Amino acid sequence: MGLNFILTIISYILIGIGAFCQVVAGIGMNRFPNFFVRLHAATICAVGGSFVPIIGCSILALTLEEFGPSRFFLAGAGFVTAIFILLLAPVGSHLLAKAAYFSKAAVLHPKAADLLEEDIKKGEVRESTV
Amino acid sequence: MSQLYELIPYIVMAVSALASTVAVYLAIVERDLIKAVLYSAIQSTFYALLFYLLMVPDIVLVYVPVAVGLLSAVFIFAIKKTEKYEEVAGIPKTASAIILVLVTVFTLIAGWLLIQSHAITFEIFPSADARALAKWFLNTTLASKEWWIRTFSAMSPEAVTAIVWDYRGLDTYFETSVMYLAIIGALAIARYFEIPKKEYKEESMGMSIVGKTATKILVPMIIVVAISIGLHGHLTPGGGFQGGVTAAVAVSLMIFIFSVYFAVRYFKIYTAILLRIIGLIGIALAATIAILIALATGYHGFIFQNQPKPITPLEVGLPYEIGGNLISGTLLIFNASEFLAVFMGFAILFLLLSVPEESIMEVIRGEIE
Amino acid sequence: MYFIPFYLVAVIMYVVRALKGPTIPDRVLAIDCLGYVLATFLVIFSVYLKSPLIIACAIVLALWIYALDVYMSKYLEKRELGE
Amino acid sequence: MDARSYLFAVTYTAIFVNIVIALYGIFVRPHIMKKIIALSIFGDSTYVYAIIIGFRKAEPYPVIPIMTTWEPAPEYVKNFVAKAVDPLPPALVLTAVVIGLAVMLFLVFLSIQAYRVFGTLDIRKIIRMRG
Repeated sequence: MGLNFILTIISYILIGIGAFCQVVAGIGMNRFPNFFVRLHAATICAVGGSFVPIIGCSILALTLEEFGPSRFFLAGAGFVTAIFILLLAPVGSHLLAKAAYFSKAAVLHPKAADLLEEDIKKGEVRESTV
Repeated sequence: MSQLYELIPYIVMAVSALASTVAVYLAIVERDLIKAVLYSAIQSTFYALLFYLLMVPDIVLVYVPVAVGLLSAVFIFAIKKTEKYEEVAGIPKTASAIILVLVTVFTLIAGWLLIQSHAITFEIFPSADARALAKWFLNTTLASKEWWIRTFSAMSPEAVTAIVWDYRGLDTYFETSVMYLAIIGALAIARYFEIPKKEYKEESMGMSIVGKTATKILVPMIIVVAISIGLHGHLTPGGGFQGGVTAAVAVSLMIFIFSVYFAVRYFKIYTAILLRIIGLIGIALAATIAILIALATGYHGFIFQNQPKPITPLEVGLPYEIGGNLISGTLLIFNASEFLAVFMGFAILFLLLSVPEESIMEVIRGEIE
Repeated sequence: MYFIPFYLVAVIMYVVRALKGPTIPDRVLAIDCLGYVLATFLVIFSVYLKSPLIIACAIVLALWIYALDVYMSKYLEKRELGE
Repeated sequence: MDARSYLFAVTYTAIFVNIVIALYGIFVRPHIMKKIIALSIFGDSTYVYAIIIGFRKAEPYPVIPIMTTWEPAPEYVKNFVAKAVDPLPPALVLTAVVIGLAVMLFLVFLSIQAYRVFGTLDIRKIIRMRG
């Protein structure tokens, strides 16, 4: 009991949230109609499904005294991985979305409105500043 | 149920192998070469998981940067510079069927021989007993600190790095020279390429501002991670090769996100070649330093000697620790040198790959006339 | 670690999208997600298999999936790759 | 044979099929870049086999060949030797991967140069030009 018990419970909850987010993102990845909607699923996968459970695993590792001093290595590397994912996943999605939009590689099939296109036509926004 | 959960690593292994098979099949039959590269990236990711579950973190650390980070960049460069599609009409059907059968038979024989090499039992699953050589390596990699027991030890908790740079150091030396020959070959082909002298412009070159800002934060972090992987090679998974390829991806990211004109501010080609040579000299010196000391003092010494040997009356050899920190003798020097050499070698090749095609074609036209 | 099967299901779904995806950005996005879920796998397995040192692999995987994103989007922008 | 062996056999067969497909790609597909991609896949599959040779059975699961302590007690070393996988195949594959990348880069430089000279990378067209 005590601190270790609480940390274990918290870490299991975080890993559970991660599993839920991964499954939801997987379903979304397969069911969403086009690329720009699938970006949404990718965000859930990266932040909810990867960042959260890795933090959870790091916390869990801190409680496992059988690992000895190397549990701090595990926890530290886990936090670094989580921060990298939190930093890089949105940037990667942004670069990909921009390239896909302007190269017209992804078809925008069920389309309600394309405000960016209208803005570019009006001359309010240039491609290089997006 | 709990028995099923013990099987999970093996289930994941099987699933990732099957998924990689599908990806490989699609990569080979695909006409669009970019899609083939993407399929091969899927295959690489699954192989990384497979290596991980086979409990070899050193290979994962070197394989992921190579297969996902560098090789896909090389292929994309090459496809951009050459053709995008493969012409598949007119592949002879009977000949390819015969080749398929021959290949299958050949691989069956090889696979059967491989199962035999599980040596002790003739089962598909490897036995619980390790080879005698493996046991010997594992027993001696970090032995007691008295020097007469240290004789056969590398004094490194990391058995893989110990084998790479101590037990089988001469192998690695010649393998490294094969790598340098390949790099020198590529340099010889690219001998007349020059990066055009253009100024880097913030607004017209490179990708969007978000990517640039993130990469500005990221590149120093990558270099730090790479140095940490490289110099801690004798303690944790990693080593010179792993750190070098990890750092090389930073160069390719800089080329893609900013531009080659930005990258040459920090990595000039001739400086990189100089640093690569310094790394190679470092390896050669660390390999021969024991024998040089021995020659100077009149005792015995060996090439690639790490810890003192019983035949040498003095403790000729580098210390295994400095101030209580384990440095494992020569392993630290080898890792640092190899890090520098691999990093700079691949940095040069990436800078040369990113030379614009127009400037090269001008040179070629000039030579023809 | 009773959550691992859920992650495995997600892996299979991402693979389906990566192999099926009609356009190139779809595939890259699916590989992206695949990389992140595999990085999570590596962290979870390093606790599950009781090998703490093996976690160093997860950092590398998370980093280079981003590199693949960058390469493909630069290729899609249809400019000289070095500029 | 227990369930573990069956699952391992699946892995083994899948990698085997990969090798067959990759060799087929190297021999039959006409485009040089496709041949290089197939070559890299073939190399990776052989690395997996080399690593599988070093794998072993241990309860509950083998450990990595890296000690987590700097001053191992004799019982720790005994346990470590009984559980760790063979460190020799990783040491050999490690250098092979990096050399493979260097050789791959060399081949790519060669094929780009061939494209500059011949204007195509289809091996059948190049052969016709030479003959």
